[in-house]
Formats: sequence, C-alpha cells, structure tokens
Amino acid sequence: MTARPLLLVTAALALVAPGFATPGDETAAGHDAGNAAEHSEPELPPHSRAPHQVDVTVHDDAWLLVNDYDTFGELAEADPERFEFVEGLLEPKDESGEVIDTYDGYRDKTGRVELRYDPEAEDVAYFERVSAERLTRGHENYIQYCASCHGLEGDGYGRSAQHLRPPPRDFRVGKFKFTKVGVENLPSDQALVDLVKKGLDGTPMYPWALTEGQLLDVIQYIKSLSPPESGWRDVYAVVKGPVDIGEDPWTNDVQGAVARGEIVYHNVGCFNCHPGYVTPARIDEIVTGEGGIAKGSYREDLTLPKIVPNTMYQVQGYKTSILPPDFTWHSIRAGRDRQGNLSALEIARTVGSGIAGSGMPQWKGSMPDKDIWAIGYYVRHLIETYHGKPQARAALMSELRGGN
Amino acid sequence: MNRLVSLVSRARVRWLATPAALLLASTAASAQEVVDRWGPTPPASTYGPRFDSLFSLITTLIGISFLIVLVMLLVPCLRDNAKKGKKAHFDHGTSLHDKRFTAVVSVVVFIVLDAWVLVRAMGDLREAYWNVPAPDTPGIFKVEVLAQQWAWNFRTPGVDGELGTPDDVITINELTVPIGRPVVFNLTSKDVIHSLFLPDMRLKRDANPGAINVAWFEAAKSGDFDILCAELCGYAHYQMHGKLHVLPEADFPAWEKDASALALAAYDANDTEARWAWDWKE
Amino acid sequence: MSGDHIHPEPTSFLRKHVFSVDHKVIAKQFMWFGLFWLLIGGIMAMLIRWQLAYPGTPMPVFGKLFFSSTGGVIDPASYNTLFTMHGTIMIFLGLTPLMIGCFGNWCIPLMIGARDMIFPLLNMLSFWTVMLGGAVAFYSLFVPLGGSEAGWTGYPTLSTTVANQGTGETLWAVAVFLIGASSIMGGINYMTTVIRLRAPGMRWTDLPLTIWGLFFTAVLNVLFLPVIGSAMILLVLDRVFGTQFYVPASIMAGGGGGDPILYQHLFWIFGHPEVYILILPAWGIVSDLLSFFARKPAFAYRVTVGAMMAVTVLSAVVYGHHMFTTGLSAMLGESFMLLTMIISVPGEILFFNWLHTIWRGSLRMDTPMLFALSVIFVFGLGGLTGLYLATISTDIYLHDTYFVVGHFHLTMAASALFATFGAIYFWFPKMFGRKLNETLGKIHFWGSLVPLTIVFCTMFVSGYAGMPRRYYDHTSADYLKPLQHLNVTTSLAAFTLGIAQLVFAFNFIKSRWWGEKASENPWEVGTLEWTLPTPVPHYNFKEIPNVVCGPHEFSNPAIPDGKDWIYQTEPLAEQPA
Amino acid sequence: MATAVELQREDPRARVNATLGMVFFIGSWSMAFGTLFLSYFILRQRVGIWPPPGIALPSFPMAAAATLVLLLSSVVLHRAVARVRRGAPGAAALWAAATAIGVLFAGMQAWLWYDLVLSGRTVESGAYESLFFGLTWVHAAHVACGLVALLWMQVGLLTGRYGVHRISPVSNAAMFWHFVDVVWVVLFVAFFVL
Repeated sequence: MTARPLLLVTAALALVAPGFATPGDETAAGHDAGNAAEHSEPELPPHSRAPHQVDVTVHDDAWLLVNDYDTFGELAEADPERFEFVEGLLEPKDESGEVIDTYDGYRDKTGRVELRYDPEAEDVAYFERVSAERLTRGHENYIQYCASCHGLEGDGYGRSAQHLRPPPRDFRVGKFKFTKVGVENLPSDQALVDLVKKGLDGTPMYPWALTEGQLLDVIQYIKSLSPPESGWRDVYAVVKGPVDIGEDPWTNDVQGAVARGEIVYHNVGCFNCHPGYVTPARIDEIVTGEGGIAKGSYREDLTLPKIVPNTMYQVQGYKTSILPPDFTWHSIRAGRDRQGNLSALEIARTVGSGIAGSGMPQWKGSMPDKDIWAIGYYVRHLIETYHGKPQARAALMSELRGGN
Repeated sequence: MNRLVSLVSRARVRWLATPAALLLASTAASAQEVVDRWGPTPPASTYGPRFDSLFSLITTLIGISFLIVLVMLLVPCLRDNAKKGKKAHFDHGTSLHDKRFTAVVSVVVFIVLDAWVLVRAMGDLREAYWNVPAPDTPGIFKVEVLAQQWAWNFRTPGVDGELGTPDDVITINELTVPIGRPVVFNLTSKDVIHSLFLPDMRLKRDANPGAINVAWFEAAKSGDFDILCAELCGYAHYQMHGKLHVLPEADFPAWEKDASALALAAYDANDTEARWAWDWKE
Repeated sequence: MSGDHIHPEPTSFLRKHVFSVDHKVIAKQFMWFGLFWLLIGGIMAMLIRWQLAYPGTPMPVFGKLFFSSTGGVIDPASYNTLFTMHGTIMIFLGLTPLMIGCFGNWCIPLMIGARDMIFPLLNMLSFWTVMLGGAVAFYSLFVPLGGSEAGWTGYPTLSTTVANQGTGETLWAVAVFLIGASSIMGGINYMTTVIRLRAPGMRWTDLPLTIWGLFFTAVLNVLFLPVIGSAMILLVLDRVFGTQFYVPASIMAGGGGGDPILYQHLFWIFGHPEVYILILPAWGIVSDLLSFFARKPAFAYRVTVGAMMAVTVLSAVVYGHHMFTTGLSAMLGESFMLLTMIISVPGEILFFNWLHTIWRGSLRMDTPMLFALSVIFVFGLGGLTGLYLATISTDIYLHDTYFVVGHFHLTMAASALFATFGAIYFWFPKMFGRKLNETLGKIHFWGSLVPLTIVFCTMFVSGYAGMPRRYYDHTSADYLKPLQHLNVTTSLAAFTLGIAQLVFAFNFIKSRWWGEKASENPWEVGTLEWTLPTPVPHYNFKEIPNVVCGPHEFSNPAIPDGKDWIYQTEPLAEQPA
Repeated sequence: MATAVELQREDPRARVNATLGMVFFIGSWSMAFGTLFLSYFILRQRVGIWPPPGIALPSFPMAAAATLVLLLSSVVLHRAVARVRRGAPGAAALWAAATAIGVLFAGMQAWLWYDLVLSGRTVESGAYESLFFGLTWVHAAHVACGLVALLWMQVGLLTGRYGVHRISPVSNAAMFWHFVDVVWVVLFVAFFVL
C-alpha cells in the first residue's frame, strides 16, 4: 500500500526496471546475511534492520479487556439503548464442560461488548470488541511516538533502543513495570494512561503530550500485541487500578513520617538492595527498637546499591541486570504526579505494589499501610535533600563511611 | 557624504535630529536592561562572552545602518509628497558623481559592516570555537555523546580517565562536568540528526548519524544549565532536553569517585549490547 | 509554437478558461491558485501560533474543524505536519505561483511587447504540473500517519524510513518534485521569451526592472530546481525502493553507506538560490513601483541590474551558511562566511538606489507605493539581521532558534509577500478592469505592516534569548518558561495580521466584480502594458509596438505636453543628455 | 493553433526559438544529472574503497558494448537529421535505424540489471548498488522518454508532418537523444572506468 499513491511518478521507473522495484524481503535479507558472513562481521542486533515503510492498517477487531469508563454500570446507565442486564450471562466451564460459576452481566445489543459484571470486583472490567479502526488509530500513534524505541513490531528493538539501559519494554510480553497495580495484576486502562502521561524519569520515556483519547487507542493497540497467556484476552481476568494504600495518615506530620520512614526502611531491610542511609550502628539500634534481633554487621558496601541475582531482566532476549536506585544519586522512575512534582503518594504506591519483573516485591500486605506511606515520605525526603546536591550528598556519605 | 549631509539640511528636516538623538540615547541607556530582561542567560563558558560582545558590535553596526535607511526612507515620505504642479527631480543617477558615491558607500559598507565583523569572527573561531583541544591533551574532560530519539546518552571516563572501561559513567539526559577544564565532545547519533545546544555555554553542534562531530567548551561558572536539541528530530524534539551540572573543583573528584563506584556496581560484563564507545576523532 | 503571431481566440469554455494557453489566463489561474494556498498556509500559521502561545489548549473554531479527534488540541505529530506544510506551501505553492507564476506570466509578454509566451503549450503544462503538485501535497495530509513531518527542509534521516514510516513524507517529496518541474518549465519559457520576443527597439536596458527580476529568477529556477528535483528522486528511491543514498552504514545492518549530509548539501545548493528566486522578482517589482510612484527615473538603472545579477551569481556559492553547525571543515566554513557577507554589498547598493529613487521625488502614496516602501523597511530589518547569521561565531548560538525564523520570514516571506501585494494592487486594474478599493487597501496595508513587524521582531528577541524553533511546547524547558508571554505577544500580533488579510480577501472579491471601473492607465505609467486597452485583447498587441524610450522617463523635461510620464512607444522631444 | 501556411514553412525565427528553448532545457537537465553525479562522487569518497570489495559488479563488456551501441545510434541520428535538413531522401529510414539501435541499448541496459540481480545484488544491498541502480533507473527513464520522442518524430517524418519545412521538433528530439547519450557516457566512465 505504501507505493500506491506514487504510481504517477514511479510508473516510468517501474516499467523500465521490471522485477527490481520490489525485491522480496527474503532475497534482501538473504543477501545481507551472506554479505555479513563473508566479511565475518559480528552479528548485528535487530535494532538496525533495513528501514522500510510499514502498513499501519490493522485488519481485524480484537477482543480485549477494556475499562475506559469509571464504572461499567455508569456506562450501561448512560447508554441504556445499548445494554441490557442479563442474569447468568456467562457460565464458565471447566475442562470437562461442567459449569463452574455463573456471572450476571450486561449484554451489548450491538454485539461489540462481551462482558462480565462482578459485584464483588472493585474495578469493573469488561471485554470489548475493539474495532480494527480504533486499533489502526492506536497503531498510527504508536508508530509515531513509540516505535523509535519500542520497535515497529512492538518487540522493544526500536532503532533508538540500541545500547539503551534499561531496555524498552517488549510489548509482546504484555507485562508492565510501573503501573502500580500489584505484581500479579493487570493494570486498568487508567493506570496505563497515567504511566504514559507521567513518563518514567531518567529514561527517554517522557510524559507524552497525547490526549487521553489518543492514549487509550494506543493502549488498546499495545494490548493487542500481548500473548494469550498475559490475560488481556481472558474473559475472566480482572484489571486493577493502582494499589490501595488508603488515606494519607501523615498529612499533618511530615517530620514524623520521615522519621518513621527511616525506621521502617532500615528495619525491613531495604538496604539489602538499595543503599543504607544510616550507619550500621544505627541500623542495629532501629532493629532492636522494633523488637528484632540486630545482626551487628552488614555488607561492606552498604552505601552502594547492589545487584541481587533475581533482578536479572531477561525478557525479550536482553540479558542485563538493573541496579536498584540509590535515592540520593539516581532519579527514580515513577515518583511524580501528573503535575511533575515528587509525590509521597506515588512513591508509596510503587513500594506497595512492587515492580513486576524486578527484585522489588509487593510490600502491600507485608506491612501496615501507614508504614508504606512513611517510606514514601522518607524516600521523597532523601531525594529532595540529596539528589542533585553534591555537597549535601558528600557530607552524608562521608558520615556514613566514617570520614572516608 | 557631504552631499548627503547637505541634502538632509537643505530638506529642512533638522527637527528630525532631536527625536532621533533622544531615541538613540534612550535606546543605549535601556540596552543593558533589555538584555538582562529579554536576552540570553549570562555566558557560563570561557568563550561565551565573545558571543555577547560580537553580538553587541553587530547590533550597533546594523542599528546605525538601519537608522540611516529609516531616515532616508522617512524623509521623502514626509517631505516629497506629490503636489499639484510640482514635478519630481529628474535624475537617472548615471553621473560619474553618483557612481563614485555608490562605490564609496559600497567600500565603506564592506569594511565597516563585513570586514570588521569577519575579522572578529575569524579570531573567535580560531581562538575559541574551533580551537578544539586534541584528545591527548592533558587535563581535558572527554565526553562521548550518543544522541537518539529522544534523549542524550552521555559517557564520561570516570576516575581512570579512559573511555570504554567498566567504570565509565553513562547517563541519560544528565551530564556532570568539572569547572575550569576543557570539556571536549565527540557527538554522533543512533538514528536521526540531532543538535547539542548548550545555550548558557553558547555552544551548538549537530550529532549526525554515521559521523562523529567534535565540539568543546570550558565552563566558567558552576551550576545547573540546560541541554537542548536544536535540530528537528521528530515528535518529541521539544522534550529532548537534559541538564548540565557544572561542579566546582572541590566537589568534582568526590562526585567522580562515587559515580565510578556506582557505574562499576551497575556494570554487567555479559551485556555486550549495552556497550558503546569509539575511537576518538580530533 | 512562438508567441509573436496572432492566434484566434478559442471559443470553448475548456480551451478558454481551463486549458488555456493564453498567458493572461494562465496568470490569473496562477493567481487564484496562489491565493488559495496562501490562505491554507496562513491558516496553518495561525494554528502554529495558537499552539505556541497556548500549548495543549483546545483551539476554538479551527480546532473543532481540523482536530476533532483530539477535542481541538493540536498533538505533536500534527504540529510537526503543520509547520512542515506551512513552509512548503508558502514557498512552493503560495509565493512562487503568485510572484513568478502569476506576475511572471502577466508581466513578461505585456511589458516586453509580445503576443504571448514563446512556448504557450509549455506554459499551460507548467500550470497544470504545479496544480498536480498542489493536489499531491494536499492529498498527503490525509494518508495514514499524516503528512510530512520532517520540516520543509526534509532532512534525512528523519525524512527517510529510518524515522518516518508514513506515505505522507513520500508524497511530499513527489509534490516538491512536481512543483520544481513546473518551475523549470516556467523558467525556460521566461528566459527564452525575454531573450527572443522583446519588441523591436527594446534594448536590454529598456526592460522594466520587474522583467529583470523575473529573468534572473528564471535563470535560477532553470539552474537550481533540477538540483532539488534530483535530491527528491533520491529521497523517494530511499523511501520506496530501499536504496541507501541518505542512510549511513552505522544505522543499518549489512548495508548503508549513504550520507545524510549529502542531502543537506543538495538541498541548500537549491535552497539558498530559492531564497533569491522569491526575492528577485520582488526587488524588480519594488524598483519599478518606487520609480512609478515617485515619478522619478529608477536611480542608476544599470547598477541596480548589476547588483541583482551579482546577487544571482553569489546566491549559488553561499549555500554553506545554512550548515555552519553540521560539521563543515573550517576552510569551507570561513569561505562561505566571507562569500555570504559579500552579498551585503549588492544588497546595500539596491537599498541606496531605491532610497535615491524616492529622494526628491513626487511621491504618490497609493497602496502599491505603500507596499513598495514597506518592502524597504521589512527587507532592511531582515537583511541586516542576516549579518548575525552569516557570522559563524554568532550563528553557532542563533542557528535553529527563532532568530532565524524572524530573519527569513522578514526577508523572503514578508518582503516577497508585500511586493506581491504591491503588484496585485498595481496591476489589478489592467487584469480585471477595476481598481481595488484604496481605503480598504490602506487598512490592509497598515493592518499588515504593524503586526508583521511585531511578530517577527519579537521572534528576534526570543531567538536571542535562545528559544529553539520547531518546538511543540517551549514551556517544556525551564529557562524558556519566562519567554512564554513573548510567545503570546507574537501570536496575538499574528492573529491581527491574519485578520488584516481578510480585509484584503474581501477587497479582492468585492473589487473583482463590483469595484470601481478603472481607466486604461490609472497610474499614469509608460510601460507597454498600459498602452493596451482593458481588458487586454487575446493577442495583446494588434501591432507589435516599436519601443523608443526607457521605462522610467518620469519628470523628464524632454517629455512633451507638460506631462510627467511618457509611453515607451512615444519619442521624447529630445534625448536627455 | 497554427495556420496551414505555417505548417508548410517554419519561420526561421521560430526555429531559433525552439532550439534555444531546448538548449536551456538541456542546461537545466544537466544540473539534475550533475546533482546525481555529485552524489555519486561524494558517496564514493565516503565509502573509501571503490568499488566495495567482495561484491558482484555489473558486467564491463556488456556496459562497454552498450556505450558503443548508444554512440552509434547518436551518430546515425545525426546523419538522419542532416538529411532531413537537406531534404535528402532516406532520412526516415536512417531515423528508424537510430531508433532501433536505441531500443537495442535499452535491452542491453535491462540485461545489465538482470545480470546484477542474478548475482545477488539488488538495489537494497548497499551504497554501490543504490548508486548503480538509482542512477541508471533515472537515466533509463530518459532513454524511454527519448525513444518515445524518436518514435513520434518517426511517425511525423513518414506522414510528412515534419521534414525540411518543419525541422525544429526533429532537431530538438535528436538533441535530447544526444544529451541522453552524453549522460550515459559519463555514467559509464564513472562506474566502469574511474
């Protein structure tokens, strides 16, 4: 389709050069491979495959988990012409064909939505037939804004992703790191929109200036790249919003939150991967104060972050390890709100939900929400006090290292 | 020139001189204020003031030229309006006198407007902008810049002073350099053409894919400055900026030591694809 | 074949008004075509200015119209398309057809005493080629992934499939190619016509300066449009057939070997002459208009022509000043700097000749004259600020900032546009038999000049402060945030400028059909077109005139009957010394 | 629309006009091909070793033969125009011969391409192939246009529309063909000799 409108000018060329105008991709690839072998060049990464025009048209509709709307009931009420409530709409069966459950639901008379209405679920999701036109719109925006890093095929091998660490997401895996919905959960559309709107600090993933509508289209397209086992095509899967860590308990006591955060941070052992920000003696004091048993000695490089084996990042064929951030040095990825300000809430949510595909576990449930909030405040305090302030940081470090 | 002066006085437009002088005086007086308020940030590199002084020189020269044009444009407009029964002065401008006048003005314009500026600019280029220190000059701070859609990847040598080693400090959109040492860039790009723009340093150089460009500056002020992309590079061109941190001499060694330590902590020997560094171009 | 015979006027509608070979009809076709694209390009400018003043805010009226899918917000991709197509349209589809297509066609045969262009069929083909180019450019806006987004300069590798997968970019290159082909056809026609079809007695020095400007433009068109044509062919081959002229080996596995900088050389070998292609006819027209309305001969005619010729020659050897930051060798850079600065000498000569022409004249302040005078002002501003950009050490900082935008808009856009407006006001009576309304014309003039000066002078200020061009949103960088209110000022002035053009549009439409009937020589000017009746007959001159006089013999004491002007066909009482 | 009288005898002024227009056109087109050759030499200089080692090259004997064939057709065409100018008989036959040789050249050109593709080099293989295919495609487009013009003139010569009384279209078509010829010679020298 790419050459179609060009016929006017290129017709002459095509006529005098029959057979050369559009050599098959295989031939070209074959020659390239042969050429490379001949000169025994090292194998080049797929970032640099030959440039080509792409067809942006998506031809098939896709059934995907979608929640554009705040609640599904809201949508159904807003458009009663389109939906009717049906009891026992879905009856999932097990392998032997026996009905294991029954769901009520709304039926879309237009046939575009197949849905489940689960009064128990906090987030209402429904399974919608996303039209090919909408996916095409999403694909267009994807090509324009995302493909240079995430690749034309969504495999994370964009031309600009060469040497980039951490590598861009491979959308064909269908997992996302900073959606803050918990390691096991599928993020809601809104959580994904939030991620793209805020961007990831310290990476080329910027806060993108697309409208909400455009972003939702892109997100549907990205979901359509995911594999079946990822859940986006599973009628019975649930999408989640950001992890719920409750109201901010520290609104009137930021000092207290930071102090408590320091205690929690060093008590639960964040310094096993991240650096410790107090002296070992103080850690002992903290642990004992919290009723634990002090170890007395800690790793020698306590002021440095440490790669631990399970942080190996191995999706999409990259074998690279990612260093946990030192909050006084590195910029953290997802600590900002939509206005671009550092936010204790966002940091606390990251702590609460963990980071899928990395060594950062989900802390929600392992400690009280109040402590998660305290860590949020403490990390924000660390960043505000030391990040980008070499003198303050040097002073802290010399204190921690005992004057070295 | 005499002719011009006499023409002006003969034309009874001396009243123009007063407002013109007032305008000129007030412009000169407010010039500094205008630059402070609207102008660029004060130069932060050793050669930055050269830009500012040449800019002022050119402004003065073309200001005077434009004033002359404006006067010669306004005087006839105000004075020589068509009146009944009054014919224009008939003159084809082909006399020897006119030709000499044109020649003299041309020579004056070339010398004053062009040659003067040209000589100054050549001096600036040879002594500063293009006087890039060779890679083996002791004391220089080397930076490799790998631009991409839409970010700046910087690689600095770390404590061992050599590029291409595990302790190299690799950053995205952030660059930390010492004050008082020439910072020499080698620039290239992964994909499209970008242009490294450090407005405070008065430095701009394109990063072309497939070629390496060189540039340099020496910071004269410490602080945080902007890094921008000045060549259209796609949709997020406007977002492709970073921060330049210039550290005082006292702070830099400690910073470099920590940075190298962290770089070593993050270094993954198996991840060959993450490597990039090149032979330096002079 | 040639334009010096009387041909019978065609009678069918198609042959008379659509596929006409009559240069006057083609001139009018070019005029409507150019005005249409000027409107489109102008609307694009307004959209751009809206986005720059109020980034990310839904645009009233137009937003709903063009960006309904985003609720009226201009997204970065659309913004890139907007400024790319604004540049392309204004240069190739707005000013070129108006200035060269329309007034080249209108003026050349009439002012040199010919019955038509020398190759009328080629002339028609030239219009329909640019029409096709315009159609392709227009269509490119509506293909998947949108129109071209690589800037009007279309630098690879951003314009290759390395970074731009859409068909719009390819169509853009095809459109530029077609428009270039049209200009070449026109240029060949103009050159040959001026050389071969001058009326008997018309020496080269009897040509109106308008014709000189158009002639030099034609020469530049013929020489340098093929360069951009070839560059575009290579770009299309790269995009469609997978060649690697502009794709370096470093970003392509097992192939490559191309060079993106090659394109920059080719583009600017064309691109700098293109600036003069637009400005030379403007200079010619302004030189004539100043003489016509100051009722004084053009001062030092031969020197003016020589200066224009010098600029024509120099334009071919200064292109490197567009590439001072790309990594030219020091020797090349310094040579280009010197050559560029030399242009100021012929430029200065032109200014002095213009100013001398009006000095002690008898100025008739009609609208064409006002526009001609304003060209001196805006071109003075734009030309002089070129010195900052010719000087490499200042250009390093100013390159690709709004300073450049202000500079080139004043020189090639504002000057060429104002000269075009002057020309429209001046020749309208001969074209349509009616005068454009003078009051509305003056409102249009002041409504254009004042906001335009504000628009581009604030751009100098923001460029000096370091505001880069082609930014979707300047508030993304901290140090640019304080400049945002400057952007708002610029935009408000730009909107005023846009509204003033509506006055012109109204005036044009109203006067075209219902305006005051004009006499056959309303401006009392002696060039050959004013010897003709209005409307000009199909064959122009029933008898080819015999030229005995220069075009600018105003206020010559040797003119009989106490007039201050004389037709070029009338002899002076005695030759002036 | 020309009158019958004009059809019979061409105004000598018009002949000069047409020739001058064609000269300007060819001047313009030389710039276009000049640009392509400039690109060739810049890229060639960038690649360094030329032609790049280890790749299949287009056949030199065939290219040399094609050059001779094209030169021959130009010579024949030149004689044909001289005959038309003198009003001598046999002009149309010579013209036909020149056209046929031109077609032969086009065939040899196609063989050059096929030969290269058979040995595994396509336009996407690298800078050398890009240049070779790209430049010869553009040239071939002009050969095609030239052949169309030659055929058109052939018909005109046979029907008597063109001839000694109306020579400028004929001489212009021939001039264009000579230009295409010269461009090929430069191409040949650039790719096979230097």
